[in-house]
Amino acid sequence: MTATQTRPEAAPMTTGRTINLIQAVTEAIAEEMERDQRVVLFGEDVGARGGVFMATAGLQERFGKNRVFDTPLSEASIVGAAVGMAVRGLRPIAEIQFADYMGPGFDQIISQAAKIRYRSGGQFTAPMVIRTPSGGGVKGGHHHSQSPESYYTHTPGLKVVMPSTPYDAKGLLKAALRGEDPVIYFEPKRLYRAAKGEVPDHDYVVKLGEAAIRREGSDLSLIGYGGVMPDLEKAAGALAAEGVSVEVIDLRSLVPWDRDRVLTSVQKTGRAVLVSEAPRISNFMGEVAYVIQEQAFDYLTAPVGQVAGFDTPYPYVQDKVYLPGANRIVAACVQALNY
Amino acid sequence: MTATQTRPEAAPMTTGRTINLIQAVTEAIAEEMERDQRVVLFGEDVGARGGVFMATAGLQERFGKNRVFDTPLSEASIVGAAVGMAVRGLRPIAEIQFADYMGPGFDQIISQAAKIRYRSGGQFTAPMVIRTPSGGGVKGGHHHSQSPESYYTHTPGLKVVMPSTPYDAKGLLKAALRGEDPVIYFEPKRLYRAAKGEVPDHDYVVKLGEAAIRREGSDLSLIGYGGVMPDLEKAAGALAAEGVSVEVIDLRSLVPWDRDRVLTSVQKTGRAVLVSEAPRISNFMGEVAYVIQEQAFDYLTAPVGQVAGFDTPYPYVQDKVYLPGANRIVAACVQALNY
Amino acid sequence: MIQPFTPEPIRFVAEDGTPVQPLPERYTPEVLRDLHRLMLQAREFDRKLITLLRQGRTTFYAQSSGMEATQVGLARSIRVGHDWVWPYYRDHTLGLAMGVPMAELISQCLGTNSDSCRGRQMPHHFAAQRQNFVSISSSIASQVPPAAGNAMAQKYLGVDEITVCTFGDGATSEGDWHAGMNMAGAAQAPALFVCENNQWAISTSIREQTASETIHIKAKAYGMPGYYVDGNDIIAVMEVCGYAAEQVRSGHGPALVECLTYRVGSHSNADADAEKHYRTREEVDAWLARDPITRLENLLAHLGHPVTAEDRAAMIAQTHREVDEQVLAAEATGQPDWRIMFEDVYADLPDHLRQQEAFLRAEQTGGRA
Amino acid sequence: MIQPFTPEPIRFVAEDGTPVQPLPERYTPEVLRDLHRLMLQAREFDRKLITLLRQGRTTFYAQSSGMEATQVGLARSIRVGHDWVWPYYRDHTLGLAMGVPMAELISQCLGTNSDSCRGRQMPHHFAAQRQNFVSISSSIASQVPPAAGNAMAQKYLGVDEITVCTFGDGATSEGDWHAGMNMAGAAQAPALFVCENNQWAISTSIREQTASETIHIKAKAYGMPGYYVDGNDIIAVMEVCGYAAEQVRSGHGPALVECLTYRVGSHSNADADAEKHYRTREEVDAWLARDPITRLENLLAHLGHPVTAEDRAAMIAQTHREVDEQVLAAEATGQPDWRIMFEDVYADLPDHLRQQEAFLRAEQTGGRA
Ligand SMILES: Cc1ncc(C[n+]2csc(CCOP(=O)(O)OP(=O)(O)O)c2C)c(N)n1
Ligand SMILES: Cc1ncc(C[n+]2csc(CCOP(=O)(O)OP(=O)(O)O)c2C)c(N)n1
Ligand SMILES: [Mg+2]
Ligand SMILES: [Mg+2]
Repeated sequence: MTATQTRPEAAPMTTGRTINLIQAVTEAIAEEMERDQRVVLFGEDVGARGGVFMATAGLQERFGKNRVFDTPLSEASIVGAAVGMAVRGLRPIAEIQFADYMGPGFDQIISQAAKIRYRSGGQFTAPMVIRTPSGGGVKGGHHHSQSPESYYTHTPGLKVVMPSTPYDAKGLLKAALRGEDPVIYFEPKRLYRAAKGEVPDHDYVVKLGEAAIRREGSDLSLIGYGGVMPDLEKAAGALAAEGVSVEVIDLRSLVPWDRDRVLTSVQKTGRAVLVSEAPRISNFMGEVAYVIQEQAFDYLTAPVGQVAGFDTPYPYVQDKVYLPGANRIVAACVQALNY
Repeated sequence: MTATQTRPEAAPMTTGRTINLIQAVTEAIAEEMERDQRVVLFGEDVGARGGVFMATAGLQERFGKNRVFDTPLSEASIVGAAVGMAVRGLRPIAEIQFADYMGPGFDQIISQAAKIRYRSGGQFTAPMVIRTPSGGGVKGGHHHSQSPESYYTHTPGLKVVMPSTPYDAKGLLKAALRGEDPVIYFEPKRLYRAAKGEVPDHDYVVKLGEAAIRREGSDLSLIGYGGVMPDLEKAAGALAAEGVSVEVIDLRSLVPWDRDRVLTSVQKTGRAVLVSEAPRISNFMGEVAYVIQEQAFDYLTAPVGQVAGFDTPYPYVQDKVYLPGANRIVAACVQALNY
Repeated sequence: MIQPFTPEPIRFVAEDGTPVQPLPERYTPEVLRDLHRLMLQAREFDRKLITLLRQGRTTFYAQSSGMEATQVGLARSIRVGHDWVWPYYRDHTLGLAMGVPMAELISQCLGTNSDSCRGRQMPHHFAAQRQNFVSISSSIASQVPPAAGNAMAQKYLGVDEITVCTFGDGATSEGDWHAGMNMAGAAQAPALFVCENNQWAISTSIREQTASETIHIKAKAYGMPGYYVDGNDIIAVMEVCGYAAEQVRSGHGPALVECLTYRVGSHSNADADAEKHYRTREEVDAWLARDPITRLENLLAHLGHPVTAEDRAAMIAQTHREVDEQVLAAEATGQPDWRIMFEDVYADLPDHLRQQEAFLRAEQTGGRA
Repeated sequence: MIQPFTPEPIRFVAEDGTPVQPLPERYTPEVLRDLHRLMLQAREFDRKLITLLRQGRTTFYAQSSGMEATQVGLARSIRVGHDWVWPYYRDHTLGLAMGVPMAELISQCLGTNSDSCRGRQMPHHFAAQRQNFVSISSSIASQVPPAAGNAMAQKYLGVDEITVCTFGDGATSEGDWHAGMNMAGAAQAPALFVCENNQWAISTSIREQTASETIHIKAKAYGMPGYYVDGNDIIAVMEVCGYAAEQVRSGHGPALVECLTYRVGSHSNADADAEKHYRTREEVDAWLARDPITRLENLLAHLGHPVTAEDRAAMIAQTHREVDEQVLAAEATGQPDWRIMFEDVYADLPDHLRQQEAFLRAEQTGGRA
């Protein structure tokens, strides 16, 4: 199997429409609510207000207050209520207003959502989705910019995804809602309106655990997910102009993640640069780097490179400096290429 | 500087006594409370009961109820109170009964303790220590066995340590209490009584950020911290019997960690195996592996190996199977040696 | 109609067994004998399991001795298999009285192959699908927000079930307790919250736990009624929990019941010797003298239906026999092997777990270097 | 003596400015004029900062318009620089009235080099060491447990300070709120908790937030007095907060004050257009008609010391001038550069941050490949 064979963008989209990432989220929710009465949506200000980013605009009007509703200001009760609803047979979508505010719901996520299937021998399960905007680039300071996904990838029992295109946003959310496990669905907020793309009119899902090759190449594998993806593509473009052929991979799904596709790519290119915006120590890319060097050691012509967030709280004024940008990515690629 | 020059065990200990790890913790607390009136100690059942592991036995009697006291059953209030006390000038030691129960205090740790210095430009700071027993091997199931340290190493603003010997337990706790930053101090509970060793009678500290070479060797660097250390030493012993010379490194301090000593060792041996008991994905050892392959790529004769916990919740019946043990570590070393 | 927020715990039967208010008709001698049998069974279950623990055949046990009236009385207010229950780790007597088979409870405590939870949790963390007795987490109060959600789902589905959620006095200090209570109140969800106030959280007394006079008063913060009941008076527990459950069931929103009782034994085996450090023998003795089983026996005697020494001995022997049989049966199924570690983490087995499983298989079956 | 748990908010001055109970002597015309000046200054500060926001010179702003009586009144119950304050993000008026220099507030909003927080937090998250006005976190209610700890430290140290902690109505639903309140109660720590109940948490009304009748009633859960005050009546706020603070200071344990007020503006700039989706214009207009500044002006008029149009205009012009000057002064200091990212993460600069700093220095100064 070559990488492109399962490339979702290759799916026929005769009647595609161009939408942005936040519209993709709204559409996915609406369509799933339409097809499954068990789907309910709640969180802080998701009702009349339509969410602080308007991801749920119009849904309360359309589906009624008993399916789309505001909650008290407590992430523990939002996540916990979702667990209880899921156990009792619903398919809840719980919105956490910002990923930075998952903290108060942390124990519900790690002790209840992640473990109830395991600890009960499958007698009770929590199929549910926690949606939350994450990542930087919006001048929000450290409580509206963080990328906490690594905490959740380190928590067995949870699945973790982060789309970077409208197509994936819609398809992954639908797949998550139709699955049987708790899924943390991170929405890269700086791409809400910036990421535009086609989605088919027909129903489709993007299976969890499959990466997408955004650009094929032979000299270096450039791997990322979420908000940094446009910068990866920009960097690859710049390098292409210099005659360097970069393969760009969007992981899309972190747990489970697509080891096969990543390893196949690195075995081909011999070089890998991993990009994320979370702080470096104990971040998810550490696992990807580890597996690459473990499984493709003999193919590597340079150390696996990383561009990540700094190990500091996310700053306010230096919002843009903190983030990996195309230039920093290019520099990391050049370093790997010149090794 | 060679590794052994700063080896703390090399310090003269003319009047050393042999104690176990939990006694080392108790002694460190008592001595620091003696020398500094600002030190107070609290948590669930630390007072009359002396803590569920008896780490604080006798301290309330000795220092009075206003310096050693039980709190309501709420980790958020325990951590939060410590932050407030620290801001107001005390040096609180907050005990969380099990590391598995840090969850309810998570937001206090990441939003308050970790960030108050940064966000206030140093106007307000939280020098404090959170002590908590962690790790498996006590047939405690997944709420008395977990190793959540990676979450905290991924949180800038926190320092994170985990001793494996009485000497380090005492010295690190004292250093943490005399420092100006919030420190998460993990106590490997299965070593509480199992780890015995000498401590000097005089006052000393173990500086945060320095690893200890437990055994010198030339064929492979075996690196761990906390509860797994006796297994590393056992594995090294077994390999020595086969003529393999293993260098055993105890990180002791995770943030900051001792890159220099680790890299020096790997540059010498060309092989590294990292051992921890936390789930694999996004664990702290991913960062160590990443740095080794990044900084010592040309020295490596085999991929960096890892023995870690499985990416499952911590089981009950399979308590011992879940943990890395000496055999599994030996196997990983053999794999690296035979690469 | 039963009043919330009474200054004193509601009581039907005095400690000497005389009714302090007329007993409703449903408490026939047969019903009372049956309650007595369940309470005695629970007490002996504790005794037997502590023996097992001493023998090293299990590793953890949290007795409910002294709290039987609360748990059995509550069980009788639940429509088993219809209502849903989010219990806490001290609720095996609640489970027994709800009809969770003793075999299930014992299998879980022993972590054998007969354990429907598959030996994954430490002893005393039960789950019983048939009875909608939801899997217990050690993390104190973490069941409260899910219980609120469970009740919200019931309201959404328009079913006439309710959700019962139990917890200790210590649990009420946790943030999650508050979050769940407030959510249930705001959603007017059909949830019955029951505090088994045994006055201690390990070594922390209720006085150190909170400055509020009582637990039930905290219901005011959530706009729900708070009932205060003598948790050692099984008639009172049944009357108050039954009434509150009916109110909840009929759409009046959630309610909180505080059952005032006492843990006469140790917190858990881990605590067995420590007790003397934090509470006096006199305090324990005073509560032993208010034993709920004795009280019911006194009532039965007062009503002319005494429990004879022989009845008692026979019931005890019967429980011992049953426990012994179930222990042997459970142990005979053996302990699950390493394979169970990778099941039920997810509904499927993702690649990384498949690889880890293969690794462990090789190791455990000797297929490694 | 002021009573807790009153069914209606305590009030001293009716909306038309007539006292409904005798005003204590300390409210001389000078004192009232000074309060009026502070409230008007705060109102104009809001206006000016919103203009700055529209000009793109800052990125976030959360007005306290309509809530000035609550914040200024509370400020007057605090011994500035002696007591400690754990505020929330809507408390700039509290800060101003406590004497935090306008230059500080503006510098923080602009993230300039003159910002003592060093441009690290989003606008409106102040900290002022001199005033013991502790750094604000966005994470709602996360200040409550630390405030309890701050007060516990004060008790431990035996000082006569108190700790004041503020929060919105929405904050009371968070688990951490409960955890902190309960801890303060159990420790009998000298903490004064003040809820600025403006009846909305973004688009969520107090009715959706909790089923409890009021916020102050929640104090019952913590064994502390709960006072209910008209938050648009600055005399009432000062009397009740002053009394409660004195009680706290004299060792009676913590207290909760609920100031009933209203947010007449948008939640923040992010919310400016959204308001119409969740609340009616009539509701806002009704509260605009109960404006706290107008009420104080009516009182002054009633007392024979009216604020003239010229006075008013002069005060407004003065505030505008001051803001303009401070904005220019702050902007003139420039924005901090990348170096500030690595400072104050820890007291020292650990190796890994030193390396990251070196990396960034090379990048930012062009020293890279
Ligand atoms: C979140 C959390 N913190 C701490 C513990 C440790 N712990 C186990 S039981 C217990 C006391 C519980 O007291 P209570 O709620 O009154 O229940 P009881 O045991 O008295 O029935 C504590 C502190 C835990 N299990 N979970
Ligand atoms: C833990 C957390 N969850 C969510 C938010 C997002 N948020 C910011 S303000 C706000 C509403 C707060 O309402 P309230 O406490 O009443 O204060 P007000 O803004 O009305 O003064 C919310 C939900 C947050 N800042 N922190
Ligand atoms: Mg208890
Ligand atoms: Mg509000």
